Amino acid sequence: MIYAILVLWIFLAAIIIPERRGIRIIIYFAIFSLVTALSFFLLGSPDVAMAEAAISTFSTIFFVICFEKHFRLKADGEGDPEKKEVSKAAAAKKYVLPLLLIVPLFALFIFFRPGPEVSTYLKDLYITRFAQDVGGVNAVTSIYLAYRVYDTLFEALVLVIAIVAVSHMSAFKEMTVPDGEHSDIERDGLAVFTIRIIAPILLLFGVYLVMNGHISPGGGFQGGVAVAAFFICRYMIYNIYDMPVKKIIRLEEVLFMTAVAIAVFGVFLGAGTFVPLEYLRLYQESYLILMNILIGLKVACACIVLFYRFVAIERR
Amino acid sequence: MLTYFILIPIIIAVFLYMLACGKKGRAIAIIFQTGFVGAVYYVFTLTRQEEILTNIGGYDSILGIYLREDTMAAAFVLLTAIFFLIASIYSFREKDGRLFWFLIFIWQGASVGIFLTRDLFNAFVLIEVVTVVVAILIMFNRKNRSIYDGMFYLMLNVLVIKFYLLGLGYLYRMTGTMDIVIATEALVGMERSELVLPYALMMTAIALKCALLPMFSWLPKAHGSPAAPSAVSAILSGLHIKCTIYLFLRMQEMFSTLISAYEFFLVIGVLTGIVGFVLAMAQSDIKLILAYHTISQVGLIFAGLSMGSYYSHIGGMYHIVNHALFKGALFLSAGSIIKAYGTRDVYQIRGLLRRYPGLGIATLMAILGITGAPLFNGSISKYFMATDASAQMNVILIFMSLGTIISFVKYGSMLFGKSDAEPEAGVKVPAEQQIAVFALGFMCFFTGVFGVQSVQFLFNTSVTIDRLGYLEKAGIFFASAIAGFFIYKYYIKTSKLLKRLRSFEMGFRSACVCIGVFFAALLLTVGLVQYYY
Amino acid sequence: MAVLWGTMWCMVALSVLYLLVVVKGPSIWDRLLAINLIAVKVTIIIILFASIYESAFLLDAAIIYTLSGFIGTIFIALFFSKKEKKQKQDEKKEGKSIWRVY
Amino acid sequence: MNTGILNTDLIELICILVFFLGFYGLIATTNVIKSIVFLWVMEMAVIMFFLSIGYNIGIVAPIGTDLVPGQVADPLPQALMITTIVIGLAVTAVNITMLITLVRKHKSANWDILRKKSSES
Amino acid sequence: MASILEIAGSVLIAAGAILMVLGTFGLLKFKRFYPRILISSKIDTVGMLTLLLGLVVRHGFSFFSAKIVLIIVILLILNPLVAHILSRSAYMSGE
Repeated sequence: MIYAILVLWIFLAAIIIPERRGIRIIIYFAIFSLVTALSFFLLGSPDVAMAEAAISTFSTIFFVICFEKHFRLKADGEGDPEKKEVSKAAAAKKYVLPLLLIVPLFALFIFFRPGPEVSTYLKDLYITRFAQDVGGVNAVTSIYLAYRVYDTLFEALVLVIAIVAVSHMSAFKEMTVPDGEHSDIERDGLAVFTIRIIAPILLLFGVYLVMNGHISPGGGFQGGVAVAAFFICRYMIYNIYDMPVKKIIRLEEVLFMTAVAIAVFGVFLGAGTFVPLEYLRLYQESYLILMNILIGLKVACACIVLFYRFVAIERR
Repeated sequence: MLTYFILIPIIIAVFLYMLACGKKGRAIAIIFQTGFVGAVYYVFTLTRQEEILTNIGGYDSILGIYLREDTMAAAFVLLTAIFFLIASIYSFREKDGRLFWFLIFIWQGASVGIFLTRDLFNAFVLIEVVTVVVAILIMFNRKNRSIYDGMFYLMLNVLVIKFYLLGLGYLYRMTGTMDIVIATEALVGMERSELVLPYALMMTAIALKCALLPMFSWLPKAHGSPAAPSAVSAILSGLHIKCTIYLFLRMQEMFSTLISAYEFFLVIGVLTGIVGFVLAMAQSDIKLILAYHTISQVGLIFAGLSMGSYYSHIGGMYHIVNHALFKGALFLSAGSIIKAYGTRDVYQIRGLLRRYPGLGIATLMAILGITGAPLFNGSISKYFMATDASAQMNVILIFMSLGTIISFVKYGSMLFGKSDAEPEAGVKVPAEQQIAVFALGFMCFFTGVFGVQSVQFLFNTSVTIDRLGYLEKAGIFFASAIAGFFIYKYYIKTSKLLKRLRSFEMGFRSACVCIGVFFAALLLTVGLVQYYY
Repeated sequence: MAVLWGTMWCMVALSVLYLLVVVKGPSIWDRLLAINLIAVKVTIIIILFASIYESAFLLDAAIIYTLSGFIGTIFIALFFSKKEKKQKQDEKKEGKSIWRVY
Repeated sequence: MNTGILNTDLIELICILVFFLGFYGLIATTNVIKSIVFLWVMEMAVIMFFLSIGYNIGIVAPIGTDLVPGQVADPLPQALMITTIVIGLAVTAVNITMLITLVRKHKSANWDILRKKSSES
Repeated sequence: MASILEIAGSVLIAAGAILMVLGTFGLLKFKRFYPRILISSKIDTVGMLTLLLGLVVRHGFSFFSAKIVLIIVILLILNPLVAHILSRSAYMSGE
């Protein structure tokens, strides 16, 4: 099963290479993400599959906007891009010469590949210990919220910096669009009506993922991205840019600080050791849920800000 | 305890950004940085007795992440603290302070994190943080080509971190851990041939981040970027590149029981050093001269670290510190000079010593340091490197130092003379900038005079300097200084080849090809050696 | 159990066929249709997988899959419909092809 | 169920193949947007490699109370890979913003043209 | 009893799969967009519905089935919606 899917995966990665037209690349990319997430799922990691499936929506949208902008501007600058015919010899040279490097590299890689032995030292430790150490049911969530919460904090920090970077590097300094400006996205009564039904389900499901992250697959990141996807729906329904983006950024920073504080008190200082034994379980679960909510909200805020920046400001 | 050295700068950064205190921020920054140096110094003295270990979360065994500060890490962290203090003093009046202090503080926290962490995946996350931060800082003022430079830097670094991650995956599969110390123990019983691939993958990533020979094309763009504040260029050259050299040392240590590609890195280091100063000679932009010189000095450091003897290792380590000091002084003073003269062309700036004596003296001290003049710090580290080296290696070292001298004769010509492009009388260099530059320049002199004591203080090992040998080195320095002056005067100024080299630049695709070539070369070298031994 | 595995393989085979449409399909709308169909197939594969292992929590992945996949498709479709229309009008006005997205 | 050695091996080969396909794409294409796409592809290959560590047919997700180490997937790479994916999204967003700004300025997304036009200005 | 449910479920699943195959046949046979979307979206929705109902029947009355019903509802809303939006967008842009 997994091999069939993986062969598809290789094929999808390969057909992007010679493609020159933007929209096709986006479509191949979307299917590539889809198949990747499916393979992750089949490899026994639904958490990562969910994260990839949710995040691929966002990355696809970013690429769509980027390609669209590029084509429009390129049309202003150089005229029709299709008219520039590249000679066959030049194209062949462009694609064949790199093979001279890649193929030997691949061969070398295969030649020096280490044996397939897998050390399960740490895996066994985690599997046997996580339930009593952390108190979760989902081992993955337990690891990134307790054992390795230090990493997770920096990951949250990357999102904070990314938003600063995006607003600094953009050609437009302002964060919000003036009132009354509408997007030029197509509006259709039936679509709006149906998305209105779907959007609450999405929001509810995102919240469910966040709250239930320590028991079932999912958690802060996946749920947060799902909640952010709700705002894509909202954008498609109301068709206006009325997000208080600045406030959301402030909120995100506050959430980040809170997450750091909770992590410091909960894990770094080892507050669990002071809790009486009969309340330990309660303490552990409430820590996991609280942390999941904080991280979920933080990721949701970051994704909303990124989405609105791209859709409302970068596209101008 | 060690966690807070990383978290507190980051919390302060976000705090400052949230409250939008641009002007108040700088006061907080200076106060905090001073306190930070004190705290780091306290921990530094503690590490002289034994290494400090922090188990985050207190989980049993290796389930959590460990931070540790041993002698080497302590020296680097102390360097970081001092450097950021001086950079903060220098950029006291930075425009757009809110964003600037936010990024600087996060950079500081993440750099300290890289030095302290024992977990390789944590190092990856921190490197990503630093990469994005640096990409923003490179295009801080968003001038001309800075966006292209920033994108080039970011994409190349993001690409190469994938190599690192893949190598880490192999390492995890074989050892079942990502902790450096535990992995070292687990690697002991392994086959050498199995480790070749993870070693090559991770070393390729680190070599790009250190700008070794075929992959240095991003460095001049990033370090010499006209859009970055001067303090940022100084930190980039002085400190940021040391993070990856530190990781290189840790990796070498980890793999050393089975793989030691010392010869490979020695050759690459020497070549990098030579190519670096040749390209530096060709430039006329003062920031670019310094940026190419960073490449050259990194090559020298790599050569020193890879020679394999005790003294050369000490020399390499000490040169890391020295390079931070004099390159910091040079970059900071270059920033002030550019602002005062309004130009970046080295041929138009003249009479620095006369117009701005403070800056001029600091620049002079830093130049004497980098060229290895006696009594300055460069001479100490170069002396250590040459102590146990073979005869050929000695010649190569002298040649490299001659190249450095030649290009710094060009740089030093700014100090004297007279030109039309001199600034108006009213343009003044702010006092705090002069203080910062002078502090670094003076440290070059101080660590030179008290070289032995500094090495003992920083690295906790005892060294001795043979006076006669040191005098001999001094003689060689003066001879090569004179030779360098004449070569500069009669060849470099008129050379057409160098003018052509000035516009040398690599595109993104060529840089990718270079990564592939370097990876293949490393793989082949390390892989073939196993058949000989 | 055999029925479930057989259906799963069937879904994989169908996905391959849809991929042909994605590669060949003359217009962008054919491709988007094929994406949609593949998304449904993938969802069904996940549901079948969860059904084989009898674990209800794996179905969460199917739900998020459905929702996010559809939102992506709808967004692309809505996004490009206006663009296409505008482009056609511009082409008519100026009498030549200005730029082509697909 | 299965010996498992062959499984890990084959998936590993496929991951390496896709990794190098992405690398090939980076070298062979001149379009910056495609370069960003290929960076994402390479990242996916690396993530797939991490997840395939210790894979066996019949392995299930590490969720539940009484788990047996032999029958579940390795939880550590999964936790790390979620981190990697989110970082990847952030970096991609930054990259695309830079690119859009550049394209706005120079009206092109070709590496060579961008380099030429950037050094001119 | 359980076996009867299982057999009924299996039959429904197989029927769904066959419907989907037929839909794919339609998709490949026609070369223009509107016939394609006409055939494939309808048959695909019905096939998906049958298949998932088969799974519900197979599992009986349980939490698992409830979740599948939720998925059925979502797909039932979204699948025709996508077909509608695609055809409408195609028409608007003059396909």
